[in-house]
Amino acid sequence: MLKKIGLEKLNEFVSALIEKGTLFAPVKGDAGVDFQEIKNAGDVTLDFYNTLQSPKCVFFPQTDDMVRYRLKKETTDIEEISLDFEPRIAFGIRPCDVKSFEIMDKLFTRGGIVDPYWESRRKNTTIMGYAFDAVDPADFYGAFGIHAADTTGSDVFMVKGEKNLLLKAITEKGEKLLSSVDTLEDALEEDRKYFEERLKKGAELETRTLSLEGVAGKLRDMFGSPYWEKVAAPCLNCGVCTFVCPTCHCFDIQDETLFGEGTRRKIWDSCMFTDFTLEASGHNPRTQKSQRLRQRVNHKFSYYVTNFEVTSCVGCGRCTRSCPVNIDILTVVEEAVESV
Amino acid sequence: MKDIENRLKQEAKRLLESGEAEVVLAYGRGYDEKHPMPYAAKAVSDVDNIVFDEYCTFNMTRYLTEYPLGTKIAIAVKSCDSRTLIVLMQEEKVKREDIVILGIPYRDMIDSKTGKAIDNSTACNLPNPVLYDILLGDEVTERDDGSPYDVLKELEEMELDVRWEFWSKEFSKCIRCYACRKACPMCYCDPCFIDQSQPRWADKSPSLESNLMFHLTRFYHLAGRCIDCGECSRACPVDIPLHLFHKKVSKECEEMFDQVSGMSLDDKQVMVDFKMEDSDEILL
Amino acid sequence: MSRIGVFVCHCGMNIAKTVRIDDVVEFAGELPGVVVAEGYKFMCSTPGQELIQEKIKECNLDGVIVAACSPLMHEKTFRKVAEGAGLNQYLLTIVNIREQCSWVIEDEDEATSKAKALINGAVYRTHLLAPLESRFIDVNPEAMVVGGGIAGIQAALELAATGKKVYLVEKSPTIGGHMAQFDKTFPTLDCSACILTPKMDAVLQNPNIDLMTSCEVTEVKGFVGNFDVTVKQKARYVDHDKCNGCLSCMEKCPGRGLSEFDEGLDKRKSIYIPFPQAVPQKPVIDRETCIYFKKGKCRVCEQVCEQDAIDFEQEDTYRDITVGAIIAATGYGLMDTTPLVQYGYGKYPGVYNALEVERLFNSTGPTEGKVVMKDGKEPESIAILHCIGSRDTNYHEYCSRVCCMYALKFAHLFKEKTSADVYQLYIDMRCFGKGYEEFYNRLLEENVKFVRGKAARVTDVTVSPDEEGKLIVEVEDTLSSQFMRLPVDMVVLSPAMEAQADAGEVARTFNIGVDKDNFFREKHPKLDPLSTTTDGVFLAGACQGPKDIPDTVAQAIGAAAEALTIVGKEQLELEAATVYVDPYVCCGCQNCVRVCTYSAPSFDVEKNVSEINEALCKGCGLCAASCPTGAIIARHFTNDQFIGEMEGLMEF
Amino acid sequence: MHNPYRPIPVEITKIVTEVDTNDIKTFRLSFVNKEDEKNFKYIPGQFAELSIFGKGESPIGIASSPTQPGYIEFTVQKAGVLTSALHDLEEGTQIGIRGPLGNSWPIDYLEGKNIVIVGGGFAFTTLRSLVNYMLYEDNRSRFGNITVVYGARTPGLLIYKNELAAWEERDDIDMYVTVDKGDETWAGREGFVPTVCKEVGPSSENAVTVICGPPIMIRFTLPVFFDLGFSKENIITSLEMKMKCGIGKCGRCNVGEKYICKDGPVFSLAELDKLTPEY
Repeated sequence: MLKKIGLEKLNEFVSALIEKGTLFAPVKGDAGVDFQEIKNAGDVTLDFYNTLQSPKCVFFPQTDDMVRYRLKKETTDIEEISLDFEPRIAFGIRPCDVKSFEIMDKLFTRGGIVDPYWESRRKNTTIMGYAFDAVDPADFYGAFGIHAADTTGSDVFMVKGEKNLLLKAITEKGEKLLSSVDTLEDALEEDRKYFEERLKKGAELETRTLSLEGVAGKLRDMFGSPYWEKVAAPCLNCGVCTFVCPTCHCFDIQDETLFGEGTRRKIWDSCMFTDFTLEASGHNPRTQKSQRLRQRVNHKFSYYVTNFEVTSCVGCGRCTRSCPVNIDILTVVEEAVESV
Repeated sequence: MKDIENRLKQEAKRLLESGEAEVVLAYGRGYDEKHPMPYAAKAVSDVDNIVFDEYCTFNMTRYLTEYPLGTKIAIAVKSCDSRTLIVLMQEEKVKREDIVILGIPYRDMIDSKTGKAIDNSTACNLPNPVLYDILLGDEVTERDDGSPYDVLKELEEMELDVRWEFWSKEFSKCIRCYACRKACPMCYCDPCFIDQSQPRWADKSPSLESNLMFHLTRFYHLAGRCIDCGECSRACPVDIPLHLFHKKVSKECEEMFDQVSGMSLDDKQVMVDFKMEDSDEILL
Repeated sequence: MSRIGVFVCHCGMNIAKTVRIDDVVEFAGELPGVVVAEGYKFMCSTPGQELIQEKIKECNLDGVIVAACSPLMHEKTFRKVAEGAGLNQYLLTIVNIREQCSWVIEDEDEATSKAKALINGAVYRTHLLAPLESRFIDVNPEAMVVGGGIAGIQAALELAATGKKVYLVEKSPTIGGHMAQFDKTFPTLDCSACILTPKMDAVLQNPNIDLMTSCEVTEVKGFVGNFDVTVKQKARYVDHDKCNGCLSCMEKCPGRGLSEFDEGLDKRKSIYIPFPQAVPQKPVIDRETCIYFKKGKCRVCEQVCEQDAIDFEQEDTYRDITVGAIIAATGYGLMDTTPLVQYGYGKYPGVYNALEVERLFNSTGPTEGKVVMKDGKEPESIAILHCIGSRDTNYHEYCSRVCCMYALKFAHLFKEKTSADVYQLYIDMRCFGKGYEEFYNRLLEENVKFVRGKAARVTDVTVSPDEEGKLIVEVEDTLSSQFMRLPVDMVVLSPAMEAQADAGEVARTFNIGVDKDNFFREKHPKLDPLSTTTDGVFLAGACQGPKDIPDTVAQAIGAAAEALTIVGKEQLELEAATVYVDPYVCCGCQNCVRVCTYSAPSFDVEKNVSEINEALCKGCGLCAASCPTGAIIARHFTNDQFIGEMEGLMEF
Repeated sequence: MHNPYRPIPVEITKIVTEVDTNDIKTFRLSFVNKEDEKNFKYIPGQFAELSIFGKGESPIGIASSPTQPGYIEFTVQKAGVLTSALHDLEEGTQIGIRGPLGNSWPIDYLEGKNIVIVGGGFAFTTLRSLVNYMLYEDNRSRFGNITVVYGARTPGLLIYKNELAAWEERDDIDMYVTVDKGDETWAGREGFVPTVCKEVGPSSENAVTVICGPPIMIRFTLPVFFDLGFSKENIITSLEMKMKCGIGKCGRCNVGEKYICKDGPVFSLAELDKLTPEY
């Protein structure tokens, strides 16, 4: 099923989507475009290369409330946050980011115990992928077999033409969504052609790339290499890279209480932070920033591969673009492998 | 600029060869031309990797406190960076005799993220380093850029509630990645108060309240120490104009204590030094 | 901690009149962890104390909150109460609902609400309190008295009499102070020197007193029981160990300077003793006027000195002294009345200040006791002007307390030594001391003319022939509402007694406070008038505020007794609430080292962390406040406890 | 949907202060809902997250044995926010528990072998669970000789004193309780754990040693067992790491590709050798 809508009618379409469920879509802010829950259709933009932060917040918000409690004199009142999420729509997700969901699925829903917060939202969400039409020099999603107009993992895939937004249902879920929105028109043959062409062109767009062969093992082998100190020298040990990353998933669990009322929540954490592995005893297995940088790289390119047979990186280039000192993870991995 | 790069390489080579410096903190190549990186040359063979161009905005003093006291370090500094050095020396985090200061007389740097020139609205933008051993070029002549506090005018003219709204909006954006404090050469505390769990000074989840707790405390810790290099704002992924707040605090400190941070090795930090003439305004 | 008792004091009606105690008690009883809440009329009374102890035992309390007056009043009381019931004294929190609620808020609802908020905060805090153990330190048995006037002399003698070693530090070359300059003392009119010099001599003779003249305290470190004091011995250019006090150097010295002792009315030699009875009777060289120092030639004194005691190369030296207690008796300064141009001091030679007049009366003074003016003539009429610069909101609001009495004394002496008419120009006559009113009455009979009115102006502009050659004092006689012009030969000003010009610096050296007039601040104006906020530093005499000799001496004896409460003990209990450094959290910024007044923190460069010498720590918390990482933890005022208390306050 | 982050309500039914410094207490917990008790099936060596709302969670090894039905026990040292709060609680209070978590002592592997238990100080908790499990009458025959070497710095710091005494009375377990330094009440052995191990000198023949204690004790004890001929496969220990979720999601406790909370905390020395040296 291929549908279309005039770009001038985007607002109308977005409004219709809001009717169908909680909508997450790109919104322009001061520093760039980011995914937000949409209340006002006019906020949504399709004019962006990629968002500043990844769309992981749709399933894994920075702060994820689990239990609200009220401490009373003798007892504690507890209210669990419901996991029955409304249907959700994630709109305008770039192909590399779509891939990140699948990677995160492995950890959250397959590694034995299922994380219900991820799982429930994931189940209830329709993903509307969105083709790139250019390549940023920081990107390297090609290394993971993803291309600019890759429809894999999307329920609906969108291509922006000059006048229209073309939407193709990829899954049944997508089909259901598209067919339920009246504002959409059926695509014409020329649209179909254009769509196919864009998919083809997308596959031809070249990003930077990297051969992943043997990377996991080599990184594991060079655990003790002085390379890490060298490569971590400029690193500030801030957490920007982990926060903007679509596949970084480390979190903390905190009880945040004020005046006897509080919430137990999962909150994003970062392996770049000093206190991440600091034990109550004062012992810290990772005191050096080189150890922490190594952890981040190895977790993505080695440990995750060992555990889940997939690299925990989609080459979206966000960490590189956001790094205050221009550390580029692709170069780090490349040089690491070369140094062995 | 190429001259500066060449001089930088030349001096780095000389210092490493002679053993006058064990490390030269300068700039190196990044993943493309517009994105150089901070670079620590430790051997003569590393010197070739040194670059200097208008994107080399980094305040390299940020890395000084990572080296054990007594390490002989040569460091490339621009104007604000040299002021950082002075403050770090006042605070005894580095010793004057351990540092060879390679001054860079250049000020028209460009923020690679925005493509905009770095001027006195986002940094101190003095023309020349305040303190150096070797100046890698001729002194830049003064030009009237106005005061680094001119940019505050708009803020200062805001009604209090408008100003509160402005900052509330800005601080609500914070995602607590802590790039600002990590990019800051004065934020050498390890652990930072915000990382602690006993007590936890602010909630870990980003909310206006906890973000304010973090930023306001950090601003206070930087009072009279910030040298207006603007690294915090450049590092911020969500573009919070942190430098404006720092500038405001610096301005107040200057007015109250009659001292500009990082301008003289003989100064003492205003917040831990008591002088009879100090303003009492802060108490009111 | 989870078993807290809250005890709310009515303080008679002091608290109960504006804070609804029953409300507060009921509120407190509902708070988490509070197992008992009670109100009582006077919690500090014996039944009140017993009530608390009973509840501690009965309810097995592990935290006690007393909502009453300021902790300055009764914290110690209630700590003892807690300890008496077997509870560690640091598990007590005082909530001040008197000074902070009932005494400052008129509205009952507001005061009650604030009391609840404070108690709520205290409950949060008390949950987090931890028991602390007191520490003891050895006390240095010696004491120091700073200032060699009558206050310092008396205090030193008292302490020495108990067998304690005393260092008496005086900045000028002799002890004696202002009292040595006086001729007679009111109201008994006994000769000042006659009663003072025996005491001065007693100081010199006392083996327990180490007399240090021409000395200044430059630094005080340490703390009660163990002050480390640095004393600067200013260069005297005479080796007092060698000098035998023959004073032949003085005779031969060609240099001349103005005598400080004679208030500049006379000259003295450049090598000199300030006055004949000076103690020690050993000269010093005044570098400013010494011909050798000025011109490079002379050294006559050196030639005549058989003891070889003259040493032009002498330099300032420093001596470190450890003492257990310090008495500050640094005295007062007389206000410079030159800026009060309406009185013409410094402009008209006939205008004198009180100390100058003292010297005129004195037989060792510039006129050898004759009351003559600078032109050598005896005055025929004299006006004594009271309250110059004191009781004057433009200068000093306070009363100098001694002027009325010395003005009467002057009048008496003028009458005795001259045939002049004497006028007293006063606002009120304040003759409150023992025998003072009687003295006033006696003067009323001595034909002294009392004009109730503050002098407005002294001028030499005359309007009639009989004013010719006189100074005219303009005054409104407020009794008759008449404006008067009094033509007189001599005008005597009674300037305000002021804090010493360097009182601020001295206060900082000793780490004590000053009041708005720069007099040293006592710990409590009524109940602790001789102590300061720095434990172990006490006050005596006019450095604390204007006072006369009897009061000064009484205070000096009191201060000595206070000092004895410290140096008389072998050990002192220290506050347990000191600070310590969490080395994992210390960032090595050294702010603590820079801000500490007691030198308790030091920096370990190797470990890159600060360390606290807890023996030096007073628990003031300055370092904790300036520590950016919160690495410095003040016991009993931990960050958790503060945050808890604030949360409790804000919750309400 | 089952929510692994949800704490199960339990009630503190008994608190025992174990040491004379009062900072180690054993908490006996009973499930508020019988259903939960049935679902909480654990093996010695596992741990659980104890939870107090407002204070957070803390992973603590289970000190009781599944052969003691009706309750579970945790011995907790007062250290962080949660453990301090726990120490302030009284019997009858409700708290939460998540678990059981982690792997366990390898019971199957231990079966049929002689077992040497070596413990130091407070780190005896899950060893106690194991000992009680093995001593349980239905289980005892499944294991060979059981030797226990347990030490603490002072007599006052030995935990489970009554139980130790009861074990001493039995003849199917060899007990060697020692203290670094005794006092007037102490009639037992004095000496460091490594030294005592050397004196006891258990045979490595068909034997496994299970060791838990402070790092310094482990460092000096391992050579003793190597000398006795124990292979790395037959020396088993339990790691401590900072943990949060306890279920291998939060990414905090990983050592290389292993999550201590999920793949551990129990490892043999041979397994530890394969981990990245980051613990």
